Amino acid sequence: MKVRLEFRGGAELLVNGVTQHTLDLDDNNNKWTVARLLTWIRDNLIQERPELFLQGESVRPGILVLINDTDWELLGELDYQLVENDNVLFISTLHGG
Amino acid sequence: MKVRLEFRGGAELLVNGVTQHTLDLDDNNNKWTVARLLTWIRDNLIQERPELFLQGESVRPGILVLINDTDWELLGELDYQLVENDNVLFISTLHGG
Amino acid sequence: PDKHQHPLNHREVARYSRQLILPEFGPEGQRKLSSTSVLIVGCGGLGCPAAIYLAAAGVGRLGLIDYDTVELNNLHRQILHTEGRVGVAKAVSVALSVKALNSHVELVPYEVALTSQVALIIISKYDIVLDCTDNVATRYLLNDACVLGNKPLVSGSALRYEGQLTVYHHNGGPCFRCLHPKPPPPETVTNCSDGGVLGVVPGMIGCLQALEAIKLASGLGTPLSQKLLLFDALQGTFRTVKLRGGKSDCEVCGETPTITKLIDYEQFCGAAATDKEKGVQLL
Amino acid sequence: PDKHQHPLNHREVARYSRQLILPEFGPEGQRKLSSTSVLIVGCGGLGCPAAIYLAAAGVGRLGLIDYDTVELNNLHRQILHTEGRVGVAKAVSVALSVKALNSHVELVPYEVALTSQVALIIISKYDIVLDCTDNVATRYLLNDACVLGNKPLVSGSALRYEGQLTVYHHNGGPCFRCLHPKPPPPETVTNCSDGGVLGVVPGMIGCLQALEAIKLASGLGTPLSQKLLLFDALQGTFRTVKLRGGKSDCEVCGETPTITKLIDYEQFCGAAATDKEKGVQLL
Ligand SMILES: [Zn+2]
Ligand SMILES: [Zn+2]
Repeated sequence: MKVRLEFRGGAELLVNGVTQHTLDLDDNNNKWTVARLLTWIRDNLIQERPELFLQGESVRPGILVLINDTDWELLGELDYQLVENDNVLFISTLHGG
Repeated sequence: MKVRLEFRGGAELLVNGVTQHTLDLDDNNNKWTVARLLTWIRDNLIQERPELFLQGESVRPGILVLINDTDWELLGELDYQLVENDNVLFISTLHGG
Repeated sequence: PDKHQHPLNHREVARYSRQLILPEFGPEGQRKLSSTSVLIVGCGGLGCPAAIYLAAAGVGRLGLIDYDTVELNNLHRQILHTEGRVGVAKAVSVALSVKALNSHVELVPYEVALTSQVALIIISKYDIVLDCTDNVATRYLLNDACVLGNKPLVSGSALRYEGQLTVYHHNGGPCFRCLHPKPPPPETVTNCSDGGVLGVVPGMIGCLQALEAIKLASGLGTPLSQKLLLFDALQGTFRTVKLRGGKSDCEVCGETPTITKLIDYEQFCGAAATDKEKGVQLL
Repeated sequence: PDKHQHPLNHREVARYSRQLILPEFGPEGQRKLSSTSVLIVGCGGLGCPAAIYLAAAGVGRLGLIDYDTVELNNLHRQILHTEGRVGVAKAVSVALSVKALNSHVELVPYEVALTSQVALIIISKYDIVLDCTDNVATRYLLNDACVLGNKPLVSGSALRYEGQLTVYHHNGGPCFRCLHPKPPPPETVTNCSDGGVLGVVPGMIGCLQALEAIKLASGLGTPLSQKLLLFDALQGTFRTVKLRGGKSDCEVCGETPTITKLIDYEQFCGAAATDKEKGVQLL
């Protein structure tokens, strides 16, 4: 199952500065929830200081998660089940002006 | 066959100021090329002065045609065959500053 | 007398003629705009373009808050200041530039930091508030003050090559706290002093803040409520994402709010309300 | 000596520090920008924001062309002019405002109409050209001059609540004539004087023109070539559409061009090179 990840607003600094990632997730046995994806990202993409991405089970305060350009809060957050071609955007909220 | 039309940049003034139109085109007998669509628009949507939309077989100079956000020149122009859910945008080029 | 009803005078017709002929705007839009007051918090990279375009369009009253003074390193993006005004209060400097363009806008510069002590009093005098600030603590403060004072908050931000824009607390949309109930860890927050910013990025976002304020004031178009605009200058792309609505359990705008007066936001965020230094861990 | 190689002086480091810390920009980007010259054609709604953000960022030389003088009805969108400069040449007025922000930019105001007689000579002195004009005849003239002089043309336009932006004649992309081999019927062309414009719309597009010029000058990011950005202020939406490449049969940029020197563009378009009156049928 192909899924696209994007990191913006500074969140890309957690994944080596790479803003776009295309994953091919093995979905033969288990469904991929966003919760499972977050753990996968922490274990496979985050270079250092994983606590700046995940805190407990969820993303740390200040990062918004958008699934196909829609706030994950409208889609079930951690329980949302990913489907083919989903786009998951992690964006740090900016504060500069 | 559902097709969406959009008119922008002033081109909407040719169709009563309505920027978005959803058409349900009967495609049982004949294919819908853009050429056929243009004639249909002239006969059905244009209120007055059709020469400000069509000149000869094509749109008048100054209007760009974008099919699914791509210049129709890359898609065969008048010969392009419409498919379900196509979006056709007619945009007047602006000159103000 | 209802200020919306006053006929436009000769000067206004002459000055705003290019707006007045816009069918959806017209004299009614101009009257609404001239009877609207807008508070701009932060007279820097976002506040400069926002202030000048709101004044140009003919907003009635413009409040300008900034505690800071103009520095040379501001001038790459803060376009209403000048070399000759280095050292001058930013609120005053912006007021001077705005006044030269449109002397008919009432200008109220505030050379103060927005604190929990003064925020509600100042905000109560305005119809619309623009968040043009540069730090997390002030953003929470301004959000809570706008919810408590029931004003729409047009929030812009910019860093490096990216910008963000949304309208909070408007028409059932979320407030900043609905999206971010907890502040970010201070070490994850970068300001323009530390991270840098391409000047035209706050330029774009500040223009869009002025636009959203004009739309709110005149009733024109669709405000960017419950939506977040993301701007990427390097790619030249814009993207609008859909946000949650106002949350019923939000601590400030929810059904049973626990925040009913302003708190200590530097303590809440563990970071100072300034862009001068890296946020300090106060907790 | 290669101007790209000069070390930044103390003043430059201080003034541009917030850009210099941007990793992809840095001292190299600043040096490239300071050795780049940009010609802004039209000192109105588009030219004002474009000029001030280019100057703020530290472009080396800025040419400013406008034959017109400041009028009161310009001030709702032309933010570098002032009430006190009504009647002053727009090119001079913009230069005054820009100089106050950054006295280190070389400013060259041209109080002339861009005509076929002078266009190639002026354009030859610049690296990048911004089309901030307001009429079809000048847009064709500027396009042809940029193709003949081989300069990228950052073209912006705005009317009512909409704006458009693209980069012509760059990196295999089309020129204006590739898209529009024939001029529009004069009666279909509306200018800002007749159709009106919300001031912040050219504000946005002018900022984006400055951004595209900075990207071209510094090699940063992806220029908006072979793409057209459409901005709708009422909806707050942006849309980028894909354009054709340069056409091999284009009359000016094609393989066997028939336009090898500038022509009479008012005659070609059947419209005057001014926004003062409705295009007149000359043919
Ligand atoms: Zn809330
Ligand atoms: Zn061409």
